[in-house]
Amino acid sequence: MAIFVDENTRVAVQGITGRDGSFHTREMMEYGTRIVAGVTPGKGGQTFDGPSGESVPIFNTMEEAVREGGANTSVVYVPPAFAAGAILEAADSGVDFIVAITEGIPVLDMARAHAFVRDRGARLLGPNCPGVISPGKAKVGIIPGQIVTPGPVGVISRSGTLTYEAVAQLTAAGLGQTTCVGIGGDPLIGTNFVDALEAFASDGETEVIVLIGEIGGTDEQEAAAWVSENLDRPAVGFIAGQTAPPGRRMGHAGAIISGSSGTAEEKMAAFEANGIPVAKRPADIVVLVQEALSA
Amino acid sequence: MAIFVDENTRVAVQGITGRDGSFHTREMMEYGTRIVAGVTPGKGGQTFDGPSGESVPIFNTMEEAVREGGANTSVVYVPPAFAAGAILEAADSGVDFIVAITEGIPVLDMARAHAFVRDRGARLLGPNCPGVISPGKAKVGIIPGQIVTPGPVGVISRSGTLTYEAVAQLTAAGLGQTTCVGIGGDPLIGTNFVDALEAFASDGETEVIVLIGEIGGTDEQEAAAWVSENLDRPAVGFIAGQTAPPGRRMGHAGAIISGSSGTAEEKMAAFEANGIPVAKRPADIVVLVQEALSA
Amino acid sequence: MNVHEYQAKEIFRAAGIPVPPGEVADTPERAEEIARGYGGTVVVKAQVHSGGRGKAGGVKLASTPEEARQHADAILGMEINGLTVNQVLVTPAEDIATESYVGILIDRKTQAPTFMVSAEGGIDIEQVAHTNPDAIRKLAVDPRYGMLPHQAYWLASTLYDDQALAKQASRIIAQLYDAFTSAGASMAEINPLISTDAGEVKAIDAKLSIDDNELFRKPSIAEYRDLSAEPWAETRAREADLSYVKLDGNVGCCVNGAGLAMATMDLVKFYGGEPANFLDIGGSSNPEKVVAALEIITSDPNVEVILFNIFGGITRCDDVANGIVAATQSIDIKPPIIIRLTGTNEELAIQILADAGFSAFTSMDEVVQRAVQMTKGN
Amino acid sequence: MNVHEYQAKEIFRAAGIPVPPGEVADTPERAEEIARGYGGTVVVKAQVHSGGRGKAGGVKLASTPEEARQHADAILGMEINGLTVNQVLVTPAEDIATESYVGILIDRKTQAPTFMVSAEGGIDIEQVAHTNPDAIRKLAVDPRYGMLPHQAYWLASTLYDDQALAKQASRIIAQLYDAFTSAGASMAEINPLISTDAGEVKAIDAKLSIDDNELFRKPSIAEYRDLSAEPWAETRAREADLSYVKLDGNVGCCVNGAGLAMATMDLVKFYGGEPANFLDIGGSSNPEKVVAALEIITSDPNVEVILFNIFGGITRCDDVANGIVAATQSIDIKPPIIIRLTGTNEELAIQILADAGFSAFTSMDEVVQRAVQMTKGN
Repeated sequence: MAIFVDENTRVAVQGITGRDGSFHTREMMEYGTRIVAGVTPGKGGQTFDGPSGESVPIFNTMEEAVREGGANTSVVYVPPAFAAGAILEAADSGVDFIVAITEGIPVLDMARAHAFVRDRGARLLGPNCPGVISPGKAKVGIIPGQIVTPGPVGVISRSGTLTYEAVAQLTAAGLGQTTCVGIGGDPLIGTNFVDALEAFASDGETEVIVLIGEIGGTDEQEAAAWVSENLDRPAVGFIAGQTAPPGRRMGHAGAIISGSSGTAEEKMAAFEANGIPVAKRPADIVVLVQEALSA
Repeated sequence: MAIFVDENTRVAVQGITGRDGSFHTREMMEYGTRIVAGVTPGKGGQTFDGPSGESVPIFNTMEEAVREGGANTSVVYVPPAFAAGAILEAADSGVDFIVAITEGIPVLDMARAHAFVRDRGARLLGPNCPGVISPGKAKVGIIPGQIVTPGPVGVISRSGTLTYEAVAQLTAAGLGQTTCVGIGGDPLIGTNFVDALEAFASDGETEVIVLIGEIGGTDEQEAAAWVSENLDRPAVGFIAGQTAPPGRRMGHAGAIISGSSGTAEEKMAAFEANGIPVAKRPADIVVLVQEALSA
Repeated sequence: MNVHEYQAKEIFRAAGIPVPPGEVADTPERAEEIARGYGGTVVVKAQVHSGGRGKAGGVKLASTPEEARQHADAILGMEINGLTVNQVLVTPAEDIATESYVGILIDRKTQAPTFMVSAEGGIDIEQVAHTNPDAIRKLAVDPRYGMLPHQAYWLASTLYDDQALAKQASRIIAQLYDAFTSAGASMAEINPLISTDAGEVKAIDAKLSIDDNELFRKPSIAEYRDLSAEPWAETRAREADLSYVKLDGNVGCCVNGAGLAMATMDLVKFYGGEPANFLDIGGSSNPEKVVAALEIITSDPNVEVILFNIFGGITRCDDVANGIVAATQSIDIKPPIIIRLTGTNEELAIQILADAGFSAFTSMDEVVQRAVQMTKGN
Repeated sequence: MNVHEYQAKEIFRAAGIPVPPGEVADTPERAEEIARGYGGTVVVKAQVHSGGRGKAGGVKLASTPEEARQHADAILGMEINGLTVNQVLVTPAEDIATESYVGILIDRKTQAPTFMVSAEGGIDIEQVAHTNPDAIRKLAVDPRYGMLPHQAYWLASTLYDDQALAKQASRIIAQLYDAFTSAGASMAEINPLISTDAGEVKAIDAKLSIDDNELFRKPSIAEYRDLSAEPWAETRAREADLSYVKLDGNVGCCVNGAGLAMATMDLVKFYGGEPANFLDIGGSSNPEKVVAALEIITSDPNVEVILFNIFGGITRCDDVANGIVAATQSIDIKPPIIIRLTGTNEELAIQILADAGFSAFTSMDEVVQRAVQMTKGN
């Protein structure tokens, strides 16, 4: 099994004709993801060529991508100025799951978009996230397919390349994954740690969950509390940003220590206090996962 | 029994210190309505004197009127510029039922307010309505208490004095009422004919329902269809505005024939086609109700 | 409140909608001067709050400045649906490839501002709705979120297959929504929205109705009111806070409450008469309002009898009776007045009126029958 | 992006918030002139993007124009938290009865702009949150509806029992919400909001942070950026589309991805070293970005070694390697560079780097340990 995406995922790519959109669409297709439609207003009727000569229909609207292409998921690669609009369009089209890769969307746009997505009953992953991959089944987003392999580990992370680092080490150690979820580095994200934990909790094949957090906010603290109250299997944690100074944004718009809250110490303590062992270095994640699986 | 208001109704009056608010609060109290609070921002801590020396506490906010006064219903007498804000405040305070008497609220304010009231799960009656009276139990609004008497007739109407005319004639003829509901003359109203019909349909004591409509919109047509499909008891109708010209607003913002739709003919035909006999004059309403009751 | 085409265009232009230039003339000479300024063919358009201007001869093409003057001369002073034309708009003629319809109004069912668009523009949208309803696309805008980009595009794509045109129309639709909400409108319409051979989308006509309830907080919009464009009686009614609509009959009606006022008109008709007007005097009984109502009703020369129908609920009938007596003492009324009052303190009121020499009734049917009889010389 | 107090006050004033007058001086003479214009006591306030200006001596009362000049002379050029003061705001001193706090920021949990207000103003709100959390009232504004009048009043009533003051504060809170949203802010703060003995409520300090992601569509706000108020390295990083934060250590870090960059810093610390900076080079491997990154890192004289940590996922490691080689050929770098690359085409990349004379690793732990050793002279 897997969470969020699998063999039944039928993806519409919003912004398929852009530089990032077209590159990653081919990557997703090569991984075996079912890309059923592209959406670029004004380019409806054209087609997109897949890596093996497949032809993906391009529509002007998400509504057509759903009605004619049968999409149940969308992934957003459109530029920041238009990305919130694309998310609203996706939510309005009836897809269940929306993955927003775009970085740099104004946060007030996202406040409105999150409310809209909730009103429509859809699930949003991101924005400013690497997406999600269920090894051997489907990838939606930009996580490199070659670093994952099927197995019993669920991964939830706020970052991109740090996730790749950790997942690549897991894979190298023979520890495959059910699904790796990048929830994104923005202050306002759709699916958060607890949401992803809930999904993993109802996935029979996930035996241990890796939580890769970073400074800023209290999402990890809430995840820790949720784990100790609800999770029936082990989790291990890592927090980036122990050396980050307060008040400075560390790349991600969400990675900022405000006053005395959102520090790495606070989050690591919350993990430990709730029975989640914390890796001191990325390399230790592998060790902790091995211990959890053999316990 | 009765609908919307009865002995358990605990009313907060928004705008209790205004000219209309204070006058009608005394009228409501004289009728026996339980007025538990007044709300006027800036006058919290004062009291309002009822007609028999009762003292009603005044609060600055609806939140206090609910928390400290125990209100479950509000009635809005505040001026048009602030009335939509008062409705939003009421919906936010947790009361179940809001009666907006104010006439002249900008329609775009109301579009937003209706969405908010729906989001909060409250019921709004009005705006620009005379309110509701359950004879012998409670009145919330401005319908004169002396023209009603308890009995088996439910009344739903878009107008004010025309309702009084019809109800006074019913009362004079010995035909008492369970509840008389004035749904209001604005284009965007909360509770409409169908909503009020649904409420009457689950009231065991209402034996016949009088629908007093007017030109504009298609609310009466939908009510007619609802009656024929769902109502287990008779209804009779009246429509004002047979002589109204198209394109001119007849007092009420909602009473306007747009192009060829919303005419009295159309509405009367819809009533007749769905088994609702239509009174040609207000005086005939009494006759039709008597016939319905004796059938 | 309706605003003139040229005023609506100012508002649309301010919202960014591409609207061809135009200037208003109230003399033929000025129209000629404007036309000369533009050069080429111009359109001379009557500025009057009425539809059907074209059919009535109020819209004319002029290929020379002299012709513009001649058309303006013919149109200025013209009556269109009872309204006199005091101004014409002179605007360069556009080269039209296609004509579409874009409108937005407050829809009762969706409780939201709702768009209607159709590729069949330039004609009456009501007619399209009857003959070819599928040619109209509708969309309710959720007031919590406003107009969303994909919604504007979805509407625009009904109008144009060409994507360059659809994108322009999409922008115009979003701008129209902004103009609609920021003006506090109840209706806004571009008919036609044209595309030109050069591939531009433009609004060459503009209609806008403002929600009267918004005017208190939109002083710049309220200034658009053109008193010369409405009959004196309506101006007077608005100032006195009354609702008045003139009709073609001879029974003047003065009623408290809009529903009862309509029902009274209907009952006049039921008994074979013809109502001269709708007039809702509201809940107040103060003599100034009664004076204003009587002035307005009697400004209609067709009125042969004046009928009061008052239901005293919260309003006390004796107050109204005193108001009527005071009002009729202060102004001179020719047509006979008959009065029905019922409700709070009705006996007292009838006595006050009888003492002042008025016929007073308590039954609505009786008073209406009597009024109709009086117009028939009985 | 942070704006200066005087800029925030301009934005607040435009939204209708009562803000005392004030003018900016960049010389002591100009400060004296401004003070003379106002007459009476003035406050001279350092304009610098840092809290704690008061404690640092950057805010002074002056009862005469001469005193204003003296204070300005002392404050201009002062360093506050590493930032040089180039401007002072001169503003009339207010007669303060009470001081409150009003702030709004984007809250992660409610996913909405969220107000925090407290009657305990003029001090650090963080401290109030710790010592007396009940003194703070919070309210999330639903972005679908905006700030509602009763919500503004509810917040204001925490600040003042006096209803005249509460109504003024209520208006100011609503105006602050408008300023916040229309400026595209991520944080806005009035601390303190004062009431005067005369019963007026005013904002005498103003703080505003703009969401960088909004700047593309708010050109007038983007112009508020004061390049002289930020270190050169940050300006350069922004222009090159890099994220850079200077720290106090000596191991310069250049990493792709923010999370990996933080984890790299942490690992430097883990192995006993001190990171000199956070630097996220992003997903691109073009040589210009690598050049900019190297320029920025080497502008810090403390840097003794430069550590690259690249995870090649979508990015190809050989591209990055070529970028590094090209960049180092075009500029002269003093500190040694050591590099870790892993992922797509790592072997090829390591070969490219070795050929150019660079130490190249594939393990993150190894490269970090080596970098730390190098700073210790090993």
